[in-house]
Amino acid sequence: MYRSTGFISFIFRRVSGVALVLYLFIHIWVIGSINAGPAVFDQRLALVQTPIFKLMEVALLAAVIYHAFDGIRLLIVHYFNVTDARKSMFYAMFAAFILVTIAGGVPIILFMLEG
Amino acid sequence: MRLFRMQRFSAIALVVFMTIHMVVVHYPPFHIDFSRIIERLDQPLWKGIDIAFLFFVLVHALSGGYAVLMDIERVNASKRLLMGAAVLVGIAAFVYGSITILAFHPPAAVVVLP
Amino acid sequence: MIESRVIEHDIIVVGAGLAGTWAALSAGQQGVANIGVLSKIHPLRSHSGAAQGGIAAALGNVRPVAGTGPRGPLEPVPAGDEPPDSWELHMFDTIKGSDWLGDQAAIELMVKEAPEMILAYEHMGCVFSRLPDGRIAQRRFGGHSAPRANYAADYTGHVLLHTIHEQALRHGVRFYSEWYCMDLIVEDNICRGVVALDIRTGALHLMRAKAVFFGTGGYGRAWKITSNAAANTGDGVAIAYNAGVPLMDMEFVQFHPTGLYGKGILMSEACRGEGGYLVNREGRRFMEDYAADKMELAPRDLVSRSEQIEIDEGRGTGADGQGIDLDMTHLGREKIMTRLPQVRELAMNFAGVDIIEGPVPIQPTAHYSMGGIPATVDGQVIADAAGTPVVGFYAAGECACVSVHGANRLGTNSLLGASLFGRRAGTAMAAFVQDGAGLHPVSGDPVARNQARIAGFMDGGGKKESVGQVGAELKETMTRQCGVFRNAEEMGKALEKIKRLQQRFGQAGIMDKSRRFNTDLLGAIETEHLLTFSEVIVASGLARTESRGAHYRVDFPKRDDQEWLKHTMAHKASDGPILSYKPVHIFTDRYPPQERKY
Amino acid sequence: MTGNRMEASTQSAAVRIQRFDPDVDKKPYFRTYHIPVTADTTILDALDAIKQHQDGSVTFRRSCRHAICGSCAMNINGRNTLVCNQPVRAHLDKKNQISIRPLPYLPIIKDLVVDRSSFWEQYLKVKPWLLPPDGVPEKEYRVSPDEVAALQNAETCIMCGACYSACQVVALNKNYLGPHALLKAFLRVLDPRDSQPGQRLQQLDGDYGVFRCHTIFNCIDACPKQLNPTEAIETLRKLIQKRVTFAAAREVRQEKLLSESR
Ligand SMILES: Cc1cc2nc3c(=O)[nH]c(=O)nc-3n(C[C@H](O)[C@H](O)[C@H](O)COP(=O)(O)OP(=O)(O)OC[C@H]3O[C@@H](n4cnc5c(N)ncnc54)[C@H](O)[C@@H]3O)c2cc1C
Ligand code: HEM
Ligand code: SF4
Ligand code: F3S
Ligand code: FES
Repeated sequence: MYRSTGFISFIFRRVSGVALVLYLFIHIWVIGSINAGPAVFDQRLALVQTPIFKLMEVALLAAVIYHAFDGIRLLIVHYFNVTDARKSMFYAMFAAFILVTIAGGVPIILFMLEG
Repeated sequence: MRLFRMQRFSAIALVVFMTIHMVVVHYPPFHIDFSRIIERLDQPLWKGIDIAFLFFVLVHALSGGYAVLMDIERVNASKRLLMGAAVLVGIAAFVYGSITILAFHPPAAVVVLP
Repeated sequence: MIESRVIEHDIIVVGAGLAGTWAALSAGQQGVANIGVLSKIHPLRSHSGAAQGGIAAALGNVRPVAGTGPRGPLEPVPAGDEPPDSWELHMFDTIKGSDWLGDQAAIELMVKEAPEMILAYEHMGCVFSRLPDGRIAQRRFGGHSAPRANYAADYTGHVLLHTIHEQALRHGVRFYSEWYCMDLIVEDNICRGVVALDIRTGALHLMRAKAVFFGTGGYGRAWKITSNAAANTGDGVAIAYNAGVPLMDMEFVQFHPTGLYGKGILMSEACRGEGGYLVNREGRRFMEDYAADKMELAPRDLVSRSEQIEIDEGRGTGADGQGIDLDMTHLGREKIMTRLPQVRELAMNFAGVDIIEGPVPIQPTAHYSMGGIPATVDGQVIADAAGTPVVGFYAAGECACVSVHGANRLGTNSLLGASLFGRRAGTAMAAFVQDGAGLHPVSGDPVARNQARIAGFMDGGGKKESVGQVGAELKETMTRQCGVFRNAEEMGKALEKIKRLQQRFGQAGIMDKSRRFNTDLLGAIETEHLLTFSEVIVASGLARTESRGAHYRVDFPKRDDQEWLKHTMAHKASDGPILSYKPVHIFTDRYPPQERKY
Repeated sequence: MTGNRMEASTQSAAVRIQRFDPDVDKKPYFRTYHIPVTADTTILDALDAIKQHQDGSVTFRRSCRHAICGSCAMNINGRNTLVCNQPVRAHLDKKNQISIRPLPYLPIIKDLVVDRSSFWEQYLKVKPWLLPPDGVPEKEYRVSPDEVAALQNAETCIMCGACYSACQVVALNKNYLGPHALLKAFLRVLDPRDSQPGQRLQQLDGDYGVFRCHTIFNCIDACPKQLNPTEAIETLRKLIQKRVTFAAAREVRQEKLLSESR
């Protein structure tokens, strides 16, 4: 394993991307039940509303944010010549990811605790 | 290049849609239930946005998935199969998702039976 | 034992530096399809790639700004103006640099073809540095009276080598990368092929060919302080000598004035070409005492000797006074960053000095071997002073001695010579093959012979010497007793020492007994080669009782044209080399010998 | 080293070398050697000293010692670099130890020597040679200093493989052209003397070309010549998207080149 910030960002991005794809299909399936009427919908939704899933939702949020931010970083690299700033960009991105995830995750957890 | 462009353009689109989606759907009241979705999906504008979102996210997800698999040397030989599968899954999911969005009318138009 | 094969080619080229690659490419361009190129290291790792400063040709693209004197700043020559440089000037500089030992007909041919050679490189994609109007940029170089070093920043050799290697690939030349040539087969003065070791598998193969070319590079590795790559062990020279081919002018070895102190790694001559100063302990540019006109840009032998005198007389720098300071700080950051980026990097990494901020310590370092396998301008190797050809055997580049460099090579002339004579040899070999040359039978079993040689190193029983130790002592001896300054007594001791080392070497074994990629074994064979030709160097130097070019005898400080205006030829015999002499080709009407003054 | 200035401060270093001879060993293992080092002992000096005095079977490649031939790329404490220009001291950890491994992700031939075959295959695939226009001109092509500068020193790549072996995409897939080959392709595409930039770009657009790169940046971090393959790859990506216009502009440029160099 050649460990480096580049590698870390790559693995995280990839794992989060794949996780999101899996989630996406589940999501489409769940929402798809909407046409089957409230009962089915709520039933399927209930499956994904247990506390475990709430926690997973935080992970999901983290994945989305990480993936999106890292993706944006790559877009910037592509459109502007900024490879020299690669390290600082990564750290900045990572910091933003942590902050936003906390900001977004805390309410979810609070909400979950409230029941 | 085409895949790359699809991936990058859809990524840019997703930045926009994802933000809207997260904020509107998953935030303020922190609770998703049937009625809220009904309320929103009833408006044609939202239907349009959601379909576009669905489209981009599928494009992005499947081209991403394709890239992930194509990175693996052994998969390279069956790239046509992979591509075909991705397109099929994409179409299926898009149709299914679009029906969900379009076909929906608040007073349950569909016969509901569990 | 791993199977051994017989491989056949029309032409086998040993060495993939500029000389070898050009030979293969040009033979290929002439229509010979079946060419194999052997290199003991990957072709792109060849030492040609380490050349920094430039390649000579009188393109006449730049000149000193009028009125600023010979060392003034350079400017592009406007279109239509009289060209400031010519092949005649280049020729004279080369002859003078060679201390009149260079063969003038060969030199004439080289300098005349030089501009075309540069253009050939340029057309093949070489990324030269440019003038604002797009012409190739040129800089000054030691011993040249006009700026005629064509360069690509300070990695000229690197770009030339990559360019030509790529073109050879384009023409489908077959490369045997990491194959080591161990032996040359010459019978009845006809060359029949080589024996080569596939380093990766450890298998030995007989390689037969109608023509064999040697472009195996220099032999600077016989010295402890050297700018040369680890691969520069003069294999080709020793192998040819063992096969009965004579060696010419081996005593002439150039010491470069600016080797990094303690390591020998080269600080390019471009440092001085761009205006760097050499400074002694007193902070003085001492070159004004030795070559007031050319200063730092006097030829290498002279600068190296001047440095050595400063050091010997106690004006050296550094704690032990064994160094000289090379100061480039006055050139400024901008110039250093664009013209000498690699030099800066080297100095930072190897000496911890940023040349923008401070001087870097240097000392003379063994650099270039003028002597080698005697060859004509068409690469044809000759067997004696009369010029009898060794049929089917060709050589060019640093391992050969066409004698364009004579007793001292001018910087930038070697890349030129290697390329140009390599190319000519390729063309000549193509003609030779196409004129109906055949494969000649090989008698005996050369593979078994070399297998036995290898087994001898592997055999552990009773070996008490280490190859590494013998090699280290040889290098120490050559540096101390056959260096910048020489005399009969020291060289006599050196010769004895070498003979003793040769004997001890017979008792030496290696530690790695495996087949696969055995670099320990290669080291042993290379050391054997070093011992072989070092003896020739010292014996030739001992015999030459004069000072000429790079060969400086303290006991005979004058050049002696009466007695010594001739090339040394050394043939192998059981108890050491037999020396004979070959006249120098001189156009007495045009370039009669003169005193060499700068 | 003849009377060294820095000799005063000699220290002992533990050099851990990864050993492996596929003919006899089942898997790679480490062996530690202790040697004295001074401030200017390079890692290559250390390896040479170990080979000469302690263990002749330690196997590695090296040649120039000038950081220019590309032989000696290895992995030092997890980082790819050349060993001939790196002082040992700069890499010693708290325990005075340094770990030397072969370039990762490549088959090992023996000890620190790796098989770079796939590396060279990819290099060949991009047709590394210049494809000049028809008709050899009389003089040099008039290439401007700006055009040379735009090549971003890509011509100084020494083909050491440090970037290639650090790239995780290469680790996953040996069909990927890799940073070194793409950098070479960049050099040829951007060279105004090359007559086939269109075809080259088309090739680079393929499954294993520039779009297989995931912008991991290991190549830049590993490059001992401070080259920037990623930037070259990004440039090529952009050029591919306007390939036709780029190729047309090249034709115009070449006509000028040919007319000027008569
Ligand atoms: C540091 C340095 C800087 C220099 N700078 C300049 C400069 O600026 N200008 C200039 O004109 N000259 C310069 N020179 C000199 C110049 O580089 C060389 O003289 C020239 O490159 C020699 O080219 P070559 O083709 O003869 O040999 P090399 O390039 O040395 O190639 C030798 C080839 O032979 C192969 N080989 C050797 N032995 C065997 C064997 N037994 N079996 C198989 N293959 C073998 C090697 O693998 C290699 O491929 C410089 C030299 C040095 C050391
Ligand atoms: C704001 C949102 C997003 C942005 C900016 C974004 C950006 C990107 C970018 C630039 C890439 C290319 C990475 C590369 O070339 O290596 C990528 C890959 C990928 N994305 Fe996204 N993305 C977003 C959302 C999503 C979502 C919602 C999903 C899943 C449903 C997703 C799934 C993937 C996958 C699977 C990959 C391939 C993974 C890889 O190559 O490592 N992305 N994304
Ligand atoms: S780009 Fe750098 S790391 Fe890669 S091969 Fe070239 S010099 Fe080595
Ligand atoms: S490490 Fe590899 S993925 Fe791209 S940026 Fe460099 S080539
Ligand atoms: S030995 Fe040549 S690059 Fe290190």
